[in-house]
Amino acid sequence: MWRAEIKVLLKKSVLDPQGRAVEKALASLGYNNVNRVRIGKYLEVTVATPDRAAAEAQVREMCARLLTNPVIEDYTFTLVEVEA
Amino acid sequence: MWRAEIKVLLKKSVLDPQGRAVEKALASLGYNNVNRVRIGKYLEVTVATPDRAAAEAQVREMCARLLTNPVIEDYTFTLVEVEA
Amino acid sequence: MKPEDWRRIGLRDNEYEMILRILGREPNQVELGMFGVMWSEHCAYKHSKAVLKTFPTTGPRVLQGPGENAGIVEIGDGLAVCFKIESHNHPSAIEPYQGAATGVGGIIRDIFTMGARPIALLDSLRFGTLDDPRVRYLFSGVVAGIAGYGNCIGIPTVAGEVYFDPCYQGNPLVCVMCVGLIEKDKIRLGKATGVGNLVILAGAPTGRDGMHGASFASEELSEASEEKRPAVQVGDPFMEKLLLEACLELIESGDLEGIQDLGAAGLTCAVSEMASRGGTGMEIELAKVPCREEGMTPYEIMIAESQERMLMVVTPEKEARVHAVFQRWGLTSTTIGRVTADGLLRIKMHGQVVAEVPARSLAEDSPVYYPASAKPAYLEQTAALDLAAIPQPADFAQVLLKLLATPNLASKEGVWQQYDYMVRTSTVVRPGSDAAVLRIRGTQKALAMTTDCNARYVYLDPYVGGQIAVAEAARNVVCSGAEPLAITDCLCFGNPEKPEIFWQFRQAVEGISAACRSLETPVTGGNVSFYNETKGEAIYPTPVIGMVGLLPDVTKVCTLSFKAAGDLIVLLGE
Amino acid sequence: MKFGVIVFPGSNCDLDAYHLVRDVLGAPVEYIWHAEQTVAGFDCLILPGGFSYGDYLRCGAIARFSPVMPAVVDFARRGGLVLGICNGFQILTEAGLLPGALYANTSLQFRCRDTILRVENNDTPFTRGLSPGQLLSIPIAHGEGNYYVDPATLERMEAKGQIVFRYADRDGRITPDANPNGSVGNIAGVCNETRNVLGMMPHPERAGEALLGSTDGLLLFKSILEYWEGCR
Ligand SMILES: Nc1ncnc2c1ncn2[C@@H]1O[C@H](COP(=O)(O)OP(=O)(O)O)[C@@H](O)[C@H]1O
Repeated sequence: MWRAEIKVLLKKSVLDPQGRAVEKALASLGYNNVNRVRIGKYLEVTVATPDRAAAEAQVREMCARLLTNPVIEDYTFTLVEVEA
Repeated sequence: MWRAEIKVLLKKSVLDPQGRAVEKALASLGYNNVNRVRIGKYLEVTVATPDRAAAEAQVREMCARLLTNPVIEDYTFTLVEVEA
Repeated sequence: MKPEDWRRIGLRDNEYEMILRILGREPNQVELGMFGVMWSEHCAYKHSKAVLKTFPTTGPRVLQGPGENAGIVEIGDGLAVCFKIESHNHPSAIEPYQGAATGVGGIIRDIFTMGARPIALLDSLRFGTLDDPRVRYLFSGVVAGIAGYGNCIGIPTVAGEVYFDPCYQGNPLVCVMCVGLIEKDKIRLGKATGVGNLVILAGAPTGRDGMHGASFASEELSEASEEKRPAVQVGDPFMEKLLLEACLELIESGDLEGIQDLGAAGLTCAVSEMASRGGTGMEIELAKVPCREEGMTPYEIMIAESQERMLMVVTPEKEARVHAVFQRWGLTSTTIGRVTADGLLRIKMHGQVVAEVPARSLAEDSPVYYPASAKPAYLEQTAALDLAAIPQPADFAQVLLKLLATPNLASKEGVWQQYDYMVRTSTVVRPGSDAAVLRIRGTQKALAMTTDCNARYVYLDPYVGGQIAVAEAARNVVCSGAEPLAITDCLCFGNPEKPEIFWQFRQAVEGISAACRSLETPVTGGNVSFYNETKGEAIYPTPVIGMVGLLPDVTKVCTLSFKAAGDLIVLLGE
Repeated sequence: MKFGVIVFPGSNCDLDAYHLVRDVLGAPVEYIWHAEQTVAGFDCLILPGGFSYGDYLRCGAIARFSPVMPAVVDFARRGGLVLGICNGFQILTEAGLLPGALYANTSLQFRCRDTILRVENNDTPFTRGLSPGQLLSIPIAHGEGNYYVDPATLERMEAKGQIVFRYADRDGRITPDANPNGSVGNIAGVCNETRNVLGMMPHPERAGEALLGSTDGLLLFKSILEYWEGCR
């Protein structure tokens, strides 16, 4: 079994209103050394596949079909082997 | 400069309605080998600090004060050194 | 310039010729891009202008007819109602949540640009059939997007309609109407007047998002549309809420000479329309425009369609005050230029002129086409249907149950319960009745509002169907106890360059006009959306009518539910 | 007694609360801009509904750091009356003035509709004019009203009478069907231990005039006035 840890962010060219709001809020809390705040989604999904390659292919497919919105989002993921 | 990559999930004891909905949706797409779907937030924040330890301390503080809500959420983060 | 250069941005060869004549020279890339977006169907109404002129647009109550950002109708007590409907079909087909959300944002800006306080939203939606998972995705995404934007900004979504039909499978329709209230003497126009006055840009920074949105809206959807996805913008309703409050505050205090929102064709559209309406010119320094992304070129800044931006003209004495108000609302505002006398838009980057074109030529002098029109062949077939030949059903109860279960007739509560229809505590009649009714605080009055269109009727007879759409809206308004005042329309059709489509368009407009004349409800504005086709198949002609009516006494409001056992039931009409 | 309605960037029920207090209840009321640093001169603070800071990150998470909030916290600690409605409730939990947290409705959708609330504790300044078990018709309008609190805290809250309203059916039963958002124990509103701070997801200010469907919400505001009269 593999746990996919999927990080999803808005594409760089797309406005990230949340990230901007949080960056401002952090600055007003006095954290003036902070920038490039971006806010996205984090997903964990466990898949039972015979091997890592199959897991990878399936996660990629699920991301494209359902888990992310390729129109405005980019994603990366890592796989961790886990106990059933 | 350090980029903190922060993963936020609902605590295990808190029901994750989004995770459940996505798990069902995946099953209905035919992905029957999938479980333990959890959905949270992914944040990227770049901090300018003299060293890694300072960055770590600041990110922890920002998470506790603003970025996460300890009543319902848990978080982990990693630091990556980046160019200014 | 080579033919590819202008064709790529949607200009035809004859249009390029016109540009050469206007400028007396070859345009540069920036200028060509500005003409490209301003002369797109979406901005220039090239194919519809001539026909739209036939609408009745005047009446004793009309304070502002078509031509401005929204129409305005007087309702007494020194008050007026400002309203407009607009579509966001193609963006919603690509990214349903953001497409619908930014559609809401755009129409709200049109209302507060006039100086009106938005008080209600209505949504008129059409999708393919729900057995298609893609349609379910579009449907839920669009509804969530309207909810996401409208709820956040705090304007109640009080009525609308939802239809499902295979003709909308690849091309959903998402039309949103906004209604606002305004004191008669506070009306502001999108005009740049007063040579030497300053031009201020406020709101969100400019990014590359939404580039070529206007041209995108002027094409048929195809597989290649997927590739044009960067045209999709992301909305920021929080920013717009602040912008709304700040702009209304400035309008209230009389600090603005003119104001205009940035929508399709972005800065190009705003500067050319404001200058053209004012009979002036403008000099703009692009280096002052706050950008979200690094290295944006003059061309990109001029045509980007980033949301939540407003352009204002102020006198030099008011400049500091205006910036201070935006700052208090946590917004960025920048003086980017000034009004000039020569009628030219002079666009500079770091002092160097990058474009110089007559404002009028972009906003007013676009080509007008009179496309060929021909009665569609399908009408013969549909007209041949013999109603008498349809057998009577054996069990009417079964038929009724079946009808009630169809998504088109079923309750739309699943949709409207996602909308905050109560915020601002003025919603007297909620969704689920014939028309929504909102009281006007401080008076005894109330406004009724509805959107309607049965596109199947329009398909079967565009003229009568157009009439029926207006009549249905009027009935809904009257049933709530209100007198119909005026309409706004969102005319969604296929490709107007096809004679059969253009025939539908002309007939529908004639039908709408006839109905409006006899009901004395002039057309105060609207929107045309052509090229609603996928793989060459057009949608049903769908001219959505948004109507507003006035109740002199809110306590006399009527609702559709039966009130008490023993009351008589009367059927009125033939 | 003077009410203050705090206006955060993105508040949008501020004018509804203001209208209800001034025009329906007939009590003095003023807006308080979020950038103020004092709430001196006010007797009851209302944190209104809306989407402060766009609800970005988490509902109420950014608003709770507004310049006015230290004064609000101080006011509450000294026993001042604070009513948080919807987004205001979310801000109060984020600020630590009320226990628990509010997150996404189990339906994952925004819900706007009438709900029935059962009064669980009428021994608070906000509910003293009501009777225990009384049913009120008050609407909700939120996407994140799912109240969560850990079991140990919940037990303590129950013991101390901190649960003020629960979503109920027409017969006053607390059923899953009556729960519009998944809140633990159908909780719709809670107060602090000293009962001077109330947070609730439903909107009493939307149920203050017969023309709009219900006047039950007005009863809360009348209770506050009565309480104040009693204190003097
Ligand atoms: N998308 C929507 N948004 C808000 N209200 C809607 C929507 N769709 C339908 N409604 C409401 O549902 C009710 C019934 O709509 P509809 O079936 O179009 O009625 P009718 O044909 O009688 O006008 C109306 O009150 C309408 O405003």
